[in-house]
Amino acid sequence: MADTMTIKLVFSGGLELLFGNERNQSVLIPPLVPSDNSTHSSPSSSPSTPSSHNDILTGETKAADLEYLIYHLRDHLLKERPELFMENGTIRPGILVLINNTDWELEGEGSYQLCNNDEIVFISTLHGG
Amino acid sequence: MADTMTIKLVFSGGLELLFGNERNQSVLIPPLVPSDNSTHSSPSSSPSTPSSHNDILTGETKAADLEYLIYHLRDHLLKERPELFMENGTIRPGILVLINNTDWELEGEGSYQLCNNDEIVFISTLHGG
Amino acid sequence: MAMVDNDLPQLSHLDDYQRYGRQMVLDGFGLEGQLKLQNSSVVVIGAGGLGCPALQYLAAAGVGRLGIIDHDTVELSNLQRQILHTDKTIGSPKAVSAARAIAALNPRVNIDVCPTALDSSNALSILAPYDVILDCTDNAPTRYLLSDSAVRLRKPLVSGAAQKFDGQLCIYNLGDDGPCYRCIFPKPPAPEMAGSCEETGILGAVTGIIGNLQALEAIKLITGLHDGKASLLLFNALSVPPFRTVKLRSRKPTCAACGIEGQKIGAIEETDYVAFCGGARPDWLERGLEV
Amino acid sequence: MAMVDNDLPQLSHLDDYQRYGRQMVLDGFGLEGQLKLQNSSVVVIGAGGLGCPALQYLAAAGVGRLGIIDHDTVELSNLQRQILHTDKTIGSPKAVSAARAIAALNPRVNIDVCPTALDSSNALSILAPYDVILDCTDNAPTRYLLSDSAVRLRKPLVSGAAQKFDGQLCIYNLGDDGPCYRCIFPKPPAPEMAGSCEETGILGAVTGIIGNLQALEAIKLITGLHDGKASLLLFNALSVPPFRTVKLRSRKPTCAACGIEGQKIGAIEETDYVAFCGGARPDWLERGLEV
Ligand SMILES: [Zn+2]
Ligand SMILES: [Zn+2]
Repeated sequence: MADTMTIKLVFSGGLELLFGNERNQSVLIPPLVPSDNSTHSSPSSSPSTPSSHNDILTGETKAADLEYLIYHLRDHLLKERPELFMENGTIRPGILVLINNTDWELEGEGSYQLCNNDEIVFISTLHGG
Repeated sequence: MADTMTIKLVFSGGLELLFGNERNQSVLIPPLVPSDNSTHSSPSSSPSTPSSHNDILTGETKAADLEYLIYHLRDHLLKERPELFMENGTIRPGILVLINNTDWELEGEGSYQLCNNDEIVFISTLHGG
Repeated sequence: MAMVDNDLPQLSHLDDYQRYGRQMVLDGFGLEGQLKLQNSSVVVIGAGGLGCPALQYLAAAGVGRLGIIDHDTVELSNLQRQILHTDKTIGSPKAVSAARAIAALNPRVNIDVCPTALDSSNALSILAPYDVILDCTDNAPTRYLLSDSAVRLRKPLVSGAAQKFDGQLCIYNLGDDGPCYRCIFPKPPAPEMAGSCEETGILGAVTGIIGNLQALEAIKLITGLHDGKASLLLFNALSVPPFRTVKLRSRKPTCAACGIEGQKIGAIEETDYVAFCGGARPDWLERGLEV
Repeated sequence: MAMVDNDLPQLSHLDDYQRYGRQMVLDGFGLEGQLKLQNSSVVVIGAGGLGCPALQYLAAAGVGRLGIIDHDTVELSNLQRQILHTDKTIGSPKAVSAARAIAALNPRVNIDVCPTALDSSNALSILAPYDVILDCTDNAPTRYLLSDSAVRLRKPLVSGAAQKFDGQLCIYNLGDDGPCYRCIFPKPPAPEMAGSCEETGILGAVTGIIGNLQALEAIKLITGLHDGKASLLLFNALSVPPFRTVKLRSRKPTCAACGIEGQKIGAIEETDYVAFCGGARPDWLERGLEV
């Protein structure tokens, strides 16, 4: 089986405030995840600990995609106010997602399959001037 | 045997004037080159055509390194005034060489072994203000 | 000084050749580029942290006509970054204060001063006379209004934004398939995330860098030096590397603003243009006394 | 207004809390950062394309003392990018013209005006009183002189350069192991490559962006927001991406300027500091008549 993937994360434009005010973080994600995006561990567990494969394999699985990552971040990395990060099962309007410096819409949005060492950026649009 | 390597080149800070005023170029370099850095083809040949392996194998060879690239660029890509590009067998003072966005001194300077898709930047220091 | 009378295009004044000579010698710029600038017009919405440096470099470069739209007045707390205003213009309309400063910098530029709040009733008529629109505003509702108006008027919108140590730069509605602001952010953000409402703080040099880049992009558009592809530039003053360039989607056929009729999803609502919060500024006077 | 009398540090004037409040609320800045700026001094060599925007944002941010070193006088051809000077100050020393402009922007800043040419006989004494040195000059010899002087004085040198559409930014002699200019470029370039000699052209917004970034780096150094690692930022106004950040070597033990005694190679020569060319400027007046 493939190894756990390291996904680099950047939160910017104010979004970092929801994630403990740390702009640069990273998470470990298993290559196979539950199809229903359940992240199978308590919110208090370390964000660096991937869900164990045994947990995952009890239900239907899929290759880890960006949609799963969003649920994973909400459940394990987000520190406050999840409604400012997710809405209706996806990213909240006003947040742009970048996959290796490319607009996620060009990469299939939530269905993009994660690769080891991918850099995913979440930016809130700025309004100041 | 390994394939020919594509090396991406950027000339900046005025150096592009010596290279036909094109900032972004690329060359093909064979994996093995003559140890004496002779580039084995006439200056009028296309810069995209690597020296043929037959030529090379008649003498001593080494893995293609940055030193060889510099000779290759002088012989095949430079359009004028080689003395403004090379001096005493290396790059002229006042030119900084970057290997994939890192100062070449951190990468072994001329002895750095080229890899396929490397980006090598040659910048002349700017003085204006 | 007598001008030579012939049919070829010339700059309006003989000494313009001296004033603009250092940019006219540039490859791809030349007399032609300078004439394009002279015959162009740019409207800058917001004469604050972004607008001040943008106006400064647009005026210095010789853009023929500049519109300045801002209904605020200069306050002491602006001066840390709004470098066209001074202690002496505190209390004056920002549009007037900025106009005076750039007229001193380049008396040849024609300036339209408009100390009016932009709203959905006046936006199209105010923006219509100009070739390029610069979004230098400080709030989300006006950003949506400007984007929707730029789409209606088929003009490029050079958008800058800055907050804390962060900056963003993008040209929306660029050419035939550049996305508009709404293509990327279909709806205004949660009020809680819209930093403009609170006083989140801003480093002056960050607005300076983004405002300068807005002037540069406008000059590239006008002179034909821009490659015509939309990208988003992200800046953080404390990160290494500080700049990141992002490849953006094309215009969306489903976009409520710039999409294709029949394929549009959602509607533009008047409420998008209404500021949803006020917010107090931290009382540093008091904090100063506390320390 | 009465100041509260206690032993804790305070800004010099009560209304400074209002003036600088928008940056004082920033994470990692605060009153402490503002006090550091107030108590700091920066010397800017060159009040031209880079020096003008750098001075502007340093003054606006509240740096306590600014030195302005420039022996040139303002010319019409400067105004396309040197945005502190105006038609009215043509013929005045640039140092005086710039000082007047930033005094209007922030009357609280102490300004030292020095309309003198920097040379090897006066550099150390002119630069010694300041915490940070900004290289905003337009020629190679002065760049070597400034770097060698910064090494002798153990001060960071925030170096900007701009030519045509290109810009470069680097902090030399940073901390314990940041390289000096000579570590990277041991010898002055071929005169033929030194663009300063000829009038190679320059886009104003390019100097604006680099000068702004110099002010930002100085502010980060003073307030402790800089990470202490030297890197080189390359900018090209027409490239996508426009910015590139480069990882640099450490200080070289063999450097003739900052190396270790006994390991140094080569020597610093007085001729390094002598301008080797003059160069004529393209006569746009004449070209204008030709067109
Ligand atoms: Zn759209
Ligand atoms: Zn050194």
